[in-house]
Amino acid sequence: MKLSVAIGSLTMKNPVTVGSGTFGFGSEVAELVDLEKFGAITVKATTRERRIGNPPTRIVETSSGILNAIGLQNGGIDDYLTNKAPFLRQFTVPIIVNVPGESPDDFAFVARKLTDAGAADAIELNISCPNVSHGLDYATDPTLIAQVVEAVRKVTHLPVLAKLSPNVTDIRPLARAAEDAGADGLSLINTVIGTAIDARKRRFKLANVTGGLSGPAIKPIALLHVYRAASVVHIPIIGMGGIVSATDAIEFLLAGASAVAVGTQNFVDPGVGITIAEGIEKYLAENHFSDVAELVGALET
Amino acid sequence: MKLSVAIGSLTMKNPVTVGSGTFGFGSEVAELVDLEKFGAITVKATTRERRIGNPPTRIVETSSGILNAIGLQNGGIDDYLTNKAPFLRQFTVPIIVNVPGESPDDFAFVARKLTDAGAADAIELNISCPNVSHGLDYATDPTLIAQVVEAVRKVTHLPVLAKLSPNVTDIRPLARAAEDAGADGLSLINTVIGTAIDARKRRFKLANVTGGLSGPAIKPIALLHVYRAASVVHIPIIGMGGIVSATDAIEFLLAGASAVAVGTQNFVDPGVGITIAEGIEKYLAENHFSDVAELVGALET
Amino acid sequence: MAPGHFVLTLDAPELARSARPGSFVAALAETGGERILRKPFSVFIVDRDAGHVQILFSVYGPTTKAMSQLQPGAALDILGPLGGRLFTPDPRPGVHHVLVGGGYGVPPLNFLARELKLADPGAHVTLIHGARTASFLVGDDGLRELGVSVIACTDDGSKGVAGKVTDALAPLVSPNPDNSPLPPGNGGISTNSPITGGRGAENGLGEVALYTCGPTPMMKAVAQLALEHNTPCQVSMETFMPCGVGICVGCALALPDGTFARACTDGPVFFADEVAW
Amino acid sequence: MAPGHFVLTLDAPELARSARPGSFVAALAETGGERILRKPFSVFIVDRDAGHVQILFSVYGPTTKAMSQLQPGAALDILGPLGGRLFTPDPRPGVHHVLVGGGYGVPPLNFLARELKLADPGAHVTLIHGARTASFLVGDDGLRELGVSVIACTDDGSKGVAGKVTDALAPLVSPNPDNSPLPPGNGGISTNSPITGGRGAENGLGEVALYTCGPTPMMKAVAQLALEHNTPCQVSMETFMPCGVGICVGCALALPDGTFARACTDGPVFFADEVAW
Ligand SMILES: Cc1cc2nc3c(=O)[nH]c(=O)nc-3n(C[C@H](O)[C@H](O)[C@H](O)COP(=O)(O)OP(=O)(O)OC[C@H]3O[C@@H](n4cnc5c(N)ncnc54)[C@H](O)[C@@H]3O)c2cc1C
Ligand SMILES: Cc1cc2nc3c(=O)[nH]c(=O)nc-3n(C[C@H](O)[C@H](O)[C@H](O)COP(=O)(O)OP(=O)(O)OC[C@H]3O[C@@H](n4cnc5c(N)ncnc54)[C@H](O)[C@@H]3O)c2cc1C
Ligand SMILES: Cc1cc2nc3c(=O)[nH]c(=O)nc-3n(C[C@H](O)[C@H](O)[C@H](O)COP(=O)(O)O)c2cc1C
Ligand SMILES: Cc1cc2nc3c(=O)[nH]c(=O)nc-3n(C[C@H](O)[C@H](O)[C@H](O)COP(=O)(O)O)c2cc1C
Ligand code: FES
Ligand code: FES
Repeated sequence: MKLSVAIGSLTMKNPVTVGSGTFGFGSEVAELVDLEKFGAITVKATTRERRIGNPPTRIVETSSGILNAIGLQNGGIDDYLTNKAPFLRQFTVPIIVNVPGESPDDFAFVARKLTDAGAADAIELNISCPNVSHGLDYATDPTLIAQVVEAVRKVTHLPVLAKLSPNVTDIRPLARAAEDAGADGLSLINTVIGTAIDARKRRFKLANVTGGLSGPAIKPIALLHVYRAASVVHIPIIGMGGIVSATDAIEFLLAGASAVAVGTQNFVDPGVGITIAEGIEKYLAENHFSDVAELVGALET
Repeated sequence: MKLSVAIGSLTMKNPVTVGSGTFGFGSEVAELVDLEKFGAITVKATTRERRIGNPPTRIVETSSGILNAIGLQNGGIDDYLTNKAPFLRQFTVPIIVNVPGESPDDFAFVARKLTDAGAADAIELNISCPNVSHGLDYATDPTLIAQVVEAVRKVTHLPVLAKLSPNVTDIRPLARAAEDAGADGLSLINTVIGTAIDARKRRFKLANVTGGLSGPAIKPIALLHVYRAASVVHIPIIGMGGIVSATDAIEFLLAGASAVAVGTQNFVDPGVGITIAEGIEKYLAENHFSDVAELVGALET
Repeated sequence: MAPGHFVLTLDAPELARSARPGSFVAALAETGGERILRKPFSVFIVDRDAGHVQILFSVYGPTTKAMSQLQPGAALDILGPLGGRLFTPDPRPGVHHVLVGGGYGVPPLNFLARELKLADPGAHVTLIHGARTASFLVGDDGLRELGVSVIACTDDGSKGVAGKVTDALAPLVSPNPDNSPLPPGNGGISTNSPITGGRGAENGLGEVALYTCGPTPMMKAVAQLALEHNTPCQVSMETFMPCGVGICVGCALALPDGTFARACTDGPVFFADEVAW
Repeated sequence: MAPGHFVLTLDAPELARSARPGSFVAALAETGGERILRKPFSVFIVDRDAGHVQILFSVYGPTTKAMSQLQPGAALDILGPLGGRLFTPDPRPGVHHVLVGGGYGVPPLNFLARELKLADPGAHVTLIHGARTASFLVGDDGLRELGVSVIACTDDGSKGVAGKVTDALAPLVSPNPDNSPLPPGNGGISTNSPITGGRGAENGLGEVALYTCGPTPMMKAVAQLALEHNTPCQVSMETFMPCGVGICVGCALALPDGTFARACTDGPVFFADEVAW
């Protein structure tokens, strides 16, 4: 049974990783779950400078989902290299580092540092975070997406994934722009922009007013974005958005994703990704597949 | 206590109507609920020609939501005028007729017939249905939206509502385009496009592949679209998307809607709109408001 | 009860008074956001005097799971009786009413059988019901006592006729002289028995009226038999029903002319030739 | 139990062994899609021998509602013990441990009081706990028997001191000579009593260590008293905790330097001067 998936030079031993920002830097849960059992660990967004993040309330619950406005709280790239990467490098599991930025130069700066330090096995460009200014502009304009991907492409030999936003009229031109600019893969989807209001206090619930919706509520939206993007690109896609079970993950593979990421459900069970990897293997065996790649896009129509 | 809301020359005696396509033509449930207790009844989409709709499966359940791909099944405008309107006109409750179309001429044709026959009190232009070809193009281009609104504006003195799609990068330019072209109000939001996959059968669950997501899952998305549109237009907004309770409805009013529509929840309880209207009245009384208009956009920030 | 099957008795006098065979109720169970829609369940056994209505179900998903966990005395939110066209007793005098059911299609047929016997205790009523194996045969409660002939069919032959319900049905609409009439439980009816006769009456059988409810493939097979033999056949369709009251058009049922009916209010009962199979 | 309060006894030997005062568990109740996150609950009473852990809660929303409906023997999915920094017994010999709680802040203080008495049966331990009215005072179970002084405060004076917990606390850190030491239930302690002294010890009181858990406004008032009197004060913060294990950063707690800590793993217990109130 072949479970491994290649994204450029990155080889995941199984098709399951975690959504950036939903698994910390791995160290927080390393005593609870076996990090080696994931196909890859995608760590929290790491920016050029340290970011303190948004004031609380940062996360609220909605029907079958949550809205978050963390505001990319992180210690910055130097903190990552000094304090986070060494812990992760005790393990053999590949590390995908999520990199947001406000200009092509920001992205390239962080990517170069990661590459030079050998502190990542792939770089996921967060061209889509809805909670910080500029994030959204980069997410919705194919030209800007291409600029970011090209700038990073120049400074690293590592596989580059473009993480795109679902808050767009049509994801296809954006997916193509990323591929044409040299991305090795796509990560789809980031959170769906939304808000929540407290009718009693007559206030927004989030200090940031808007937040990103994640969890099972968005799965139908995510599946369609993945399906559409897969119909126009040839690079692999890491599919995500509302995955809580192996069945959900298989739906993403069928829609055209080569791998999947579990996000919000990690908050309930940080080991759910491992359970899902096992569930995919079981499904493959039961349905007489010998390679997870056979499932990718394998919808009967 | 003033509960009434005006949208152009349409006066709703309370701020609650139903989402088009979720209440049939009223007649189906007239024995179960008192139609007179709604602020208005918004009927199913009525097209120029009869449409047979999409093959089944047309509706599937998702987490806290449903996906539908009805395909605008309806008897056409002549059937509406002959077989549906007379029943509704036995009541005094205002009727909003939802009109999809594939060209400005289509919209205008139906609007004129409705106006001539006196078979509507307002016309809701469905410039956003994600389940039929062309629908989406009209939904995402401000110029096309303006053309549709202007074409209809010319042939009717009835209030014209533009029902916009949430499947866009930014709703604000579209909302402004509708207002500038002469719309008397906006209806927000239509369903969010998505899909569902059957992992066991390895097929799309909907015969139409894509469908529109509705229900509580989309409320955070809908609230933000309403809030954003309200920040750029002066015309009233009918807010909808996931409303199941008076609290939900109040959230939409606070976000900037002047009235609300209940959609999917009618399938559970066709009288829920009445319960919600009563709940809004109770909230106003308890919080010492004397007019529902005081609640519109009344967020403390 | 058979394994995995549950019967709920609802204290619902209004429903008990107005329900007819083929009526269904739409139940809203507390599943949080997992399922937001009501789910339809056929009316099974009605006790009008006590004001009780029973429904029979097995656990498929969240709604039926929640219903299976209800404690005596608990409340269940139901809407009903629903349904536009219901089962109509065939009015031909002396007609043999043959009810063919499978799975959750049996409950409404039980109700129908009782009503036929109530209206005319001498009525000739047969229930053919099928399942994979004996323990899944449910819903025939109390019918034998009322004089209804009950023919069970099991795929594995563990009870009654070994085979499909159509194997038991075929001889009733089209007798095969090589087979004795319906020996219970000996597996003697072959699925390959050639269709030899015209409609039952012409072959010396009484006139037959068919009523069927169950999985679509089963109903399709019954409908085909009926159409081949010109036997009137009422089918109660089992489409997904998001609202049950005619406002969502999500229960689309394909008609022979290429258009769609609403299974909930245009049905759920149709004549076999009104449906595009 | 007080109205609307519930105590669940969990059969969880591992948890019983490793839980410390301030530890919490994150419970996942079956609410369908209504709530998808775990919710934190402080460890209340631990019976290490029996391997039992109790939690005390009232019904706020879907999770606590579902938990309140659990039948004996039912399973509850919990993760724990969680928490990075927990309550640390003040090591000063002879120090007066004063525990101040409100609402669901009392359970972890009960645990702390027991541990203090277990470590040193002669320890001087006082629990001050408050509520709107007598029937909402919960969580002090078994403490009097262990020799803990329990001072109840109610807004309406229906039990103990009439007033806020800070009214009962003030004399302990800053005695007001006009007030007798803590007369139970006579409402004699004025909220306006001027702060006259420095830290307790300088006023002839023994040295005091404060530990508090409860609604933020209450903890803020306690922290202010403590800071004014230089009394060490440990606060267990009650932010919303989406994951409880440090991976979501949704439990942001504002620090005096303008940055944010994770209340779950950097806390939940902080010293009063480490928090931006
Ligand atoms: C008129 C009528 C009468 C019925 N009477 C009975 C009865 O008496 N007893 C009884 O047990 N059942 C009855 N049913 C069937 C019952 O309503 C369904 O099984 C219902 O879906 C169970 O709800 P659930 O939430 O438990 O499971 P669901 O979560 O709804 O799932 C049940 C199964 O149905 C599948 N399913 C869900 N949506 C669709 C869809 N759109 N299309 C096809 N399959 C789908 C699921 O994949 C799953 O396998 C009746 C149905 C109809 C239409
Ligand atoms: C460390 C810790 C220990 C705790 N220990 C206990 C305990 O021992 N006993 C106990 O009863 N409770 C305890 N709580 C509180 C408990 O976890 C919450 O009340 C929990 O939200 C209840 O879940 P629910 O689903 O029942 O209600 P919820 O649906 O979560 O709602 C409860 C209330 O919290 C509000 N709320 C929801 N989200 C937010 C948010 N983001 N910010 C602010 N308010 C929000 C809601 O509006 C509602 O009024 C503890 C909390 C913490 C952080
Ligand atoms: C609390 C939280 C923080 C997140 N932070 C990031 C982030 O820093 N960078 C990023 O690209 N995506 C971030 N995401 C998005 C997730 O990685 C994922 O794309 C999204 O949540 C959809 O998956 P899910 O529904 O499984 O959570 C975050 C999501 C959540 C819930
Ligand atoms: C089954 C179904 C059919 C619908 N048909 C129409 C339609 O014909 N025209 C239209 O403008 N909106 C249609 N809608 C969208 C609703 O009117 C509403 O905008 C949307 O469902 C969001 O509200 P809700 O979440 O309360 O359902 C339909 C929605 C559903 C669920
Ligand atoms: S179930 Fe909604 S119209 Fe039939
Ligand atoms: S609760 Fe998630 S980091 Fe603290």
